[in-house]
Amino acid sequence: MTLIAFILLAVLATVGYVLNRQAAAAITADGTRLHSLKHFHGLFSLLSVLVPVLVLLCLYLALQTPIINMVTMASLPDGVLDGMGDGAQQLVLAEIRSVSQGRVFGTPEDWKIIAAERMVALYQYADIAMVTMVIILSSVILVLTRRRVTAEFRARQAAETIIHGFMIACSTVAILTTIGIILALAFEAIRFFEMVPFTDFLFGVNWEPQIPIREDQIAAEGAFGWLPVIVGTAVVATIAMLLATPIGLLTAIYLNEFAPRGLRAVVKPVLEILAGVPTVVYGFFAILVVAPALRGAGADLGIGISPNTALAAGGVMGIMLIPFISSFADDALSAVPRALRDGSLAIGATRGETMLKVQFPAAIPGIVGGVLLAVSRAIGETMIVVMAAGLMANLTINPLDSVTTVTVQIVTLLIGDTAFDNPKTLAAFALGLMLFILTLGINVLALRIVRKYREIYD
Amino acid sequence: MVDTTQMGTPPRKTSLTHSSAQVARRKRKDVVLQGFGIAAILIAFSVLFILVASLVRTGYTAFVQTHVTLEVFVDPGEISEEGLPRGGFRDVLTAALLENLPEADPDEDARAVRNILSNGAQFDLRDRVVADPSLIGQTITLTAPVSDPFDQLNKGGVNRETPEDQRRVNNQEVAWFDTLAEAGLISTPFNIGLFTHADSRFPELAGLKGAIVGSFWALLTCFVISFPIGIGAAIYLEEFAPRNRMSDFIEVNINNLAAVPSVVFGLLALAVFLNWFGLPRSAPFVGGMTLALMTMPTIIIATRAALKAVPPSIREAALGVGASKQQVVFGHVLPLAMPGILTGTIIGLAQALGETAPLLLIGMNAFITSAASSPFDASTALPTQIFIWADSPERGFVSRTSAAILVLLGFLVTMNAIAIYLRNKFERRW
Amino acid sequence: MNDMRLTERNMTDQKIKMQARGVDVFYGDTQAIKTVDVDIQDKTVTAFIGPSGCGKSTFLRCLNRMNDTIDVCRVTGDIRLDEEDIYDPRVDPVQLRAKVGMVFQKPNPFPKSIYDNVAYGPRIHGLATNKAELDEIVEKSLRRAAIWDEAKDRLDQPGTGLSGGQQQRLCIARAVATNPEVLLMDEPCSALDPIATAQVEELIDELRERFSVVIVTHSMQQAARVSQKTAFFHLGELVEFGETSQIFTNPQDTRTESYITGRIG
Amino acid sequence: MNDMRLTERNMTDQKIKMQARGVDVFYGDTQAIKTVDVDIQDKTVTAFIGPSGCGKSTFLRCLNRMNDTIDVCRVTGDIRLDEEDIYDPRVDPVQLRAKVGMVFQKPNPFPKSIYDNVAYGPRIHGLATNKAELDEIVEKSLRRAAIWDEAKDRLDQPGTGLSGGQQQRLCIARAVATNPEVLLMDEPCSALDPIATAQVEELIDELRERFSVVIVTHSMQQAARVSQKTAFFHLGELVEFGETSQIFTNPQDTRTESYITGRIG
Amino acid sequence: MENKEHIVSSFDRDLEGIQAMIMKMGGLVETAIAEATAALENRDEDLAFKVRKGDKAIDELEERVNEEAARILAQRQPAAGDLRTVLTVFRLSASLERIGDYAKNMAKRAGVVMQMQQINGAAAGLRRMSRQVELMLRDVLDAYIQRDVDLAADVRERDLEVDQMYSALFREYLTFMMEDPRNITACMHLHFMAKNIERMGDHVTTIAEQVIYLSTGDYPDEDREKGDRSSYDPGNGEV
Amino acid sequence: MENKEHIVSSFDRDLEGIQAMIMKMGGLVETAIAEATAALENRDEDLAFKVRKGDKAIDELEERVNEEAARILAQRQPAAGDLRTVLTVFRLSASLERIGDYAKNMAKRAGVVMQMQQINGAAAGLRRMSRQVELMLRDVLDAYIQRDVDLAADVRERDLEVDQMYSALFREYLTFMMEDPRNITACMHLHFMAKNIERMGDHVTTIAEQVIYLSTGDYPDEDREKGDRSSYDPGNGEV
Ligand SMILES: Nc1ncnc2c1ncn2[C@@H]1O[C@H](COP(=O)(O)OP(=O)(O)OP(=O)(O)O)[C@@H](O)[C@H]1O
Ligand SMILES: Nc1ncnc2c1ncn2[C@@H]1O[C@H](COP(=O)(O)OP(=O)(O)OP(=O)(O)O)[C@@H](O)[C@H]1O
Ligand SMILES: [Mg+2]
Ligand SMILES: [Mg+2]
Ligand SMILES: O=P([O-])([O-])[O-]
Repeated sequence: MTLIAFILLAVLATVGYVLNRQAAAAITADGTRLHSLKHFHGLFSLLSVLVPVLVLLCLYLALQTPIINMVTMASLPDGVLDGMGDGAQQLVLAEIRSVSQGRVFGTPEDWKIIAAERMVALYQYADIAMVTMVIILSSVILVLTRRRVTAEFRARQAAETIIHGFMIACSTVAILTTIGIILALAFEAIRFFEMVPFTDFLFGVNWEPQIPIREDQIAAEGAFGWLPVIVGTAVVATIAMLLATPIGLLTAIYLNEFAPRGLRAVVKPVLEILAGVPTVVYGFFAILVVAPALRGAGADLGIGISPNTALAAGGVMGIMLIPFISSFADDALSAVPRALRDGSLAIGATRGETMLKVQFPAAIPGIVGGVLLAVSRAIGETMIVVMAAGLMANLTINPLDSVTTVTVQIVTLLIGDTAFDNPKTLAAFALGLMLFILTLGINVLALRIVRKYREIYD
Repeated sequence: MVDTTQMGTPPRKTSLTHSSAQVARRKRKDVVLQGFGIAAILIAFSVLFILVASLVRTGYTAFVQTHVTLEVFVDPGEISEEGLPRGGFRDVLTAALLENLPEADPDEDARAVRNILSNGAQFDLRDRVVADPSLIGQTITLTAPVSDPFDQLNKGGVNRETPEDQRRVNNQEVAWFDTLAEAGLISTPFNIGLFTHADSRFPELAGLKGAIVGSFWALLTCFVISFPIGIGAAIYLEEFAPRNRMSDFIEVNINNLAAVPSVVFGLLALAVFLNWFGLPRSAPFVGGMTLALMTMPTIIIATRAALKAVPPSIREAALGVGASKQQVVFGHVLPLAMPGILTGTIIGLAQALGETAPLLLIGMNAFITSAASSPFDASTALPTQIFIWADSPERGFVSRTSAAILVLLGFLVTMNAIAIYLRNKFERRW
Repeated sequence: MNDMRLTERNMTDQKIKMQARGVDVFYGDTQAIKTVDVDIQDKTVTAFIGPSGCGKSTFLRCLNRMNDTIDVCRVTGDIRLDEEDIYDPRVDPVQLRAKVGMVFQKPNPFPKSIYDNVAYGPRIHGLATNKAELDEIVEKSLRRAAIWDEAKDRLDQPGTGLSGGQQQRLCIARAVATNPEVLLMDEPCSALDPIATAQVEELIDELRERFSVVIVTHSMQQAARVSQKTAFFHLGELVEFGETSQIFTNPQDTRTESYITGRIG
Repeated sequence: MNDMRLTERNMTDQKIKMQARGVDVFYGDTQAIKTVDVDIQDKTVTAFIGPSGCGKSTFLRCLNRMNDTIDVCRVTGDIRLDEEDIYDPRVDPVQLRAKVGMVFQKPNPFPKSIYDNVAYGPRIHGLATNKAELDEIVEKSLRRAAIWDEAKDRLDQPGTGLSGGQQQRLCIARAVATNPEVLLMDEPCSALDPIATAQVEELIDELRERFSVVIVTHSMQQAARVSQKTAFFHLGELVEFGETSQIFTNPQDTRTESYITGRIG
Repeated sequence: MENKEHIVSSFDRDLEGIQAMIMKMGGLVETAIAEATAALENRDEDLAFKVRKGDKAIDELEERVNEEAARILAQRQPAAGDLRTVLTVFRLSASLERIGDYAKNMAKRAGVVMQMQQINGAAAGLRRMSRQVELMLRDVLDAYIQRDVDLAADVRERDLEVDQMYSALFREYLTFMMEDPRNITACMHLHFMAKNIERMGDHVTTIAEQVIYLSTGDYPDEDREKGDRSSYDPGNGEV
Repeated sequence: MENKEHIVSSFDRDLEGIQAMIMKMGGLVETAIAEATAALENRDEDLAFKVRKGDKAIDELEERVNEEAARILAQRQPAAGDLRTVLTVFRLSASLERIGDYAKNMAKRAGVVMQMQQINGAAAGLRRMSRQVELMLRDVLDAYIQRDVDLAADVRERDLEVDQMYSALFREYLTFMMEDPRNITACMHLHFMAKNIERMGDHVTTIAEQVIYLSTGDYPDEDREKGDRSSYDPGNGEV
């Protein structure tokens, strides 16, 4: 039915296009000049039909289910829901829904079957109403737009206005997303901070989120102190950056200035592959190869290395960041005008001198921006640490110890069934909020730098 | 204004062919720098090599599967037409196995012998008989996967030299297996099941179909949402938006979104889509929407870059002959920028395909044994499947994980190759 | 050798095609053009000269409202084309630009075929009702831009494959195809070599027969060669405007004299 | 009015600084320069003129082996600086370029301070042993490039903040600072406005007192103004090479005549 | 100079235009010489008046030629052959204008001489001389338009004869004056006329040299031997 | 024209150089006039010879000035005031060269006249006239170098007097010839000398007009009334 509605809409919009175009063509037949080209008249009709009806259709589809649910629940016989909590009511609804879709497990109560039948009927009504709405609305708009076809009608401006509006709407999605993130995080985090004092969270040195899940226990003192988590994050990120930055930069320098064409043609795509490898793969790589290797090496040297060492997670993360940094640096170096390089070479500088004294300094702002973005990624990187780093929050900076990170905690706290009413779940949002704020700060700084730098040479 | 006094030092009359010590030193520095560069590249390359090599080494075995071929007598005593679904298929199979293992004691070892076969074999047999009840009472040839320990044994994953108590298969089981092998009943064909089966508790039965279908739905949703919105937003911001505080804010916003950790998007989806809007858990549709939010900044940025790369002179030219701004954009700029946009979109989708964390948070790591038939059904996706398998203790899942990774990388390389091809084919030098 | 009357040939007093009065242009808070009055005569080449950054291009782009596309740019004052105020809110800049064509510093053909380059304007303005008419317009425009002979056998090849000078003439053909009344050219030869420059100058001289041409140029010799009227801009002001012959032999303002004789302006 | 001897002043026969014999240049398979012989005299301005794409820049870049940085470019033949073959495998292009400086079409100051721009060359070549010496070299170079007065109060400000013409003179100062013997300039004024062009031309005339200058230019008037020797290139060949005065009044080759008189070359 | 056309066709038109003006001037001047001589011989006052009036046109033409040449120089920056063409035009127009002036002066003096007693045979010598110069002028203009170096060289040679004729006339007129003082005034005028024609010849020679320069890029050698320079006429060929 | 300097200082040097050459020419010509007159008055054959030799320098200077002016035109594309400066130089040098030629011719004739019987009082008139022209030349050169329009206008006025002096001399010499036919040859020469000086005055006037054009960009009105134009001398002020 939904499909039919969409197809009908498409057909009617096309009809509108054809009708208006023909009408416009008819005007030109006697030599009258149109203000706008024929096809703009058509386009105007097409858009006039398409945009409002499409928006309505989407709204309808989005609201249909909640409303039907509400109606179904409201029409249940009195008393059946008495004494049920929120969760239990949801379960009832889910069961009714299953029944309405023909999946019957066991023997549901009769009222549930009746409700299910009502639900099916409601859906049928809704579908018919939807199709009717599409037909009527589209036809009305169609007639209205058809009437507007005259020689003077500025169909181009009218059509362009609609497109313009659509594009503005698109660009607000980005803002909505950010607002959504902030609202979602802040909302849940506030609920968390109602349960756990903010200062405890910020300055606490113990992170033991498993403790308070026992029913009767209030959040234990100090169990939600994020310091060990953030320190662990910092340790992992630092290891990653220490590995990635020099290798990435040297790679970029070599590729940009010294590499023979053939080599560059091979290395660049390969690095791109490295950058395109999903982080879950790196995580698997860490537990499959790197951690055992490290442990083996440690054993050989007589050093005890924990299985979830920060070194493994950080090291693999560093490898993941190499292509990120090298491609950023390569871009920044390439953005330095060739004229500068020629200028330096023409003075009698060697290629190395040119690179180190002219091109690299000129590209530094861009590179710094790139490195900062890499830091932000290192902090926010999830899968590698989820798979390779530990779960225990140790307040340590020893890279050979097991540490945990913000992202690890978020994921472990939220995997599995989640109820939004206990501090364990909500703590993840508090961590998420901190993570967001932290990376936001770094990103904004990095983007500022990069953008300033771009302006120099654009 | 030229002063006539000489420079501080008189012009050095040096020969071009004679290198002074100073020049030699400068050249050495050059060489050292290059050496560092090559070393850096070598490191990156060797890591990549190790990564791929270890994946291939552990993963290639998952592309074949050890099967055993048995002559099964569908014993009407065990299986009757009336009670078909609940028939004693397992016993029939066990009997068939015992037939081939004379040294095994039909009573004592029945349980152990039965374990040679995968748990899925009985369902295979059931499906065949249900489809064709006339088979009851006949002897049919059945090829079924062996269970994981024997699969490993066959592929060399189990070292026969290790002491028996540290092996997953004891000596007797090894002997049985060898007997079967000698009888020519063991085969290792290509593991079609890897692509046609959904997830399973049993490694030898577990396949990627559910994950691939889930990823497909998620990506489709992601594309349908992010592509038009991303392009619309990019065009507006690049070509139409007045340069003011607001557009600056949006720009910073988008760039920031591109760098926001993916797990945060997971949190967003969890709180908003699941908790507030009550959309179904584990649904690829929700995953797709989440991925769309993540991909959109990438598409917007790539589109803007592609639009920017179109020289302003083209715009001026079209404006100069009296085209409206939208005619300029949609008639000239956008077509020229399309290769760049498509490249960016494909790369964005490739990233989305590999994205794991947000999908974990919305529950796409559920254990689901059937492929989703619509984007609203619960499902896993390729990366989350990898995560699940990587977490599973069974030895057989290690190679399956690697295989799944290789499959995923295969998709990614394909997509990236398409992107690179597009970029090279349509790249324009202005 | 009484006096030098440069390009005096064929000069007649033409009717005024465009008229600017008290035009101010601001980029944000900085004023780029200060109360400029200029008359552009019909069938006449008017040259704008002046040091870099004096506002020549800015003013030129006011004449077909190309400045509208720059956000921070604000134009006040009165500019009329055939007595009609082109900044009237009812005026559609898109249609204005069909009447006041423009050619840019760097040749900028669309990456389409030569034919489509020229046909683009007529198409969007609906000037041709069928292919034959369009063909005719394209040929006429290419002929007028003196590039028909070079282009006629390769109409379906991309315009970007032409040489620089040919590209610039193609751009002129494209501008001419919408049948404009005024042709604005912003340093049309500065990206060309001497041969191509000579060809374009030759063309400008021919275009004068049908259009009113306004050309911004850095080369004073070029201004002297191709124009009949010259306007000298300095720091956003119109310092002097008059017959080219007079500006170049006997300028009234000492700043003009300083500039054209190569003293520091 | 017997004859016109352009820029005949102060002309004496100088010794030959650079000598090219039978130079061929290939870009991949296409030949860009065909058997060119040229003598560059000391303390003389030599101009290379010719239509676009005739190989002027290519040949110029052979003189300090800047072509080495282009992979596909291959140079054969014999080019000597003070009798020494600069393409000898033992020759270090790095040292060669310190002796044969170059100035480019678009001013390209490093994004560093004015001081550092000029000090860059002396530093890498170790021309100064201490700060005082370096200061002296910087000042002298800036003076020679006639930009000291404009720059002396802002030596620590970035070179990119200067105007176009100032930037070009800064680039000349930078090239001069390594004490080169020959200065190559590839269309050094084509990105500049007339005022800045005049300033650079003035400077070139002064540089001639100490250096051998080779300049590629599209402007024949510029060649006539600043050079004493002119080489006319056409389709990769050196068509004519001689005294500027003679090339511009009485060229021997009809192709030269065609080109400089504005007939189709 | 090649015969190819300039890319900028208006440059070709300019050059052609200016040379056409020179030819027109040349035509006017030729006529002026012929008519001035005729006026004297036929004692035709109207013709003399016409010549005097006609000089105005020549003067204006010179003015225009010079303006135009200066314009071309400033506007087109001619080089090589084109430059020579333009520079030559300056010289040619000046010479033609001077010849025109001399013709006008002859016409004036003819007007005066008519009023006086006729001196037998005096006019015949003048006529021969003027005829010679007129032919030289015609030839040199042909040489100019055809860039004919040989013809121009020939014209240069023929100026010797004019100089010799002048010397002869100078002596003849002195004799007349001494014979009869009443002839003095008339002879003075006749003498001035002969001097004028001699100067015309010199100017034609200058034109011939310009033609040679124009075609070859070099001036002819100064080997032409001067005509009979009698001590009686120190001014021959110089003023 | 402004006094600011050109950016390209060699352009300034060019312009200054060419004007310096004009001044040098002017100086040589002044001297030539003075010495030619002195030679006649003092019957100083050596001085006359020196003047005749000296003209070569003037001719060469004119040649160089013209070459240089053409070079500047082609190379610098002068405009406005600079263009006028260069174009004026062509005119000035031509006029000065002509004056020099006349002086040389005077010196030659002086050499011839010396050999003949002296005519009392004949030289005095010539000397006054030549003195007048010499002063006019000096003033007009001052006016040129200082761009002094008033002084130039004054010089133009003074040419009237020269024309009147010439008319007076013309009549005087006729009288001498009629009185004594033996004087005829000498008087012819004297007459030519007077005519020469008159022409010099005309050329000085041309220079004055150029100076006015140079400074104002316009030529003076043609309101200057011609000097006494007796029917006896139809050539006055024209050849
Ligand atoms: N988009 C813009 N935003 C802000 N200022 C601008 C903009 N475009 C030009 N200006 C300023 O306006 C002034 C005039 O610029 P315009 O481009 O008109 O000069 P111009 O005379 O054409 O110079 P040129 O000869 O270099 O082309 C300059 O000071 C310039 O910096
Ligand atoms: N890097 C290159 N690769 C291939 N061909 C090139 C390259 N650089 C120049 N050429 C070719 O070599 C020829 C000569 O080019 P060059 O740049 O020397 O010409 P030019 O005389 O300097 O022209 P212009 O006046 O336009 O600067 C041209 O045909 C050009 O296409
Ligand atoms: Mg006259
Ligand atoms: Mg002389
Ligand atoms: O023409 P002139 O009077 O100078 O001989």
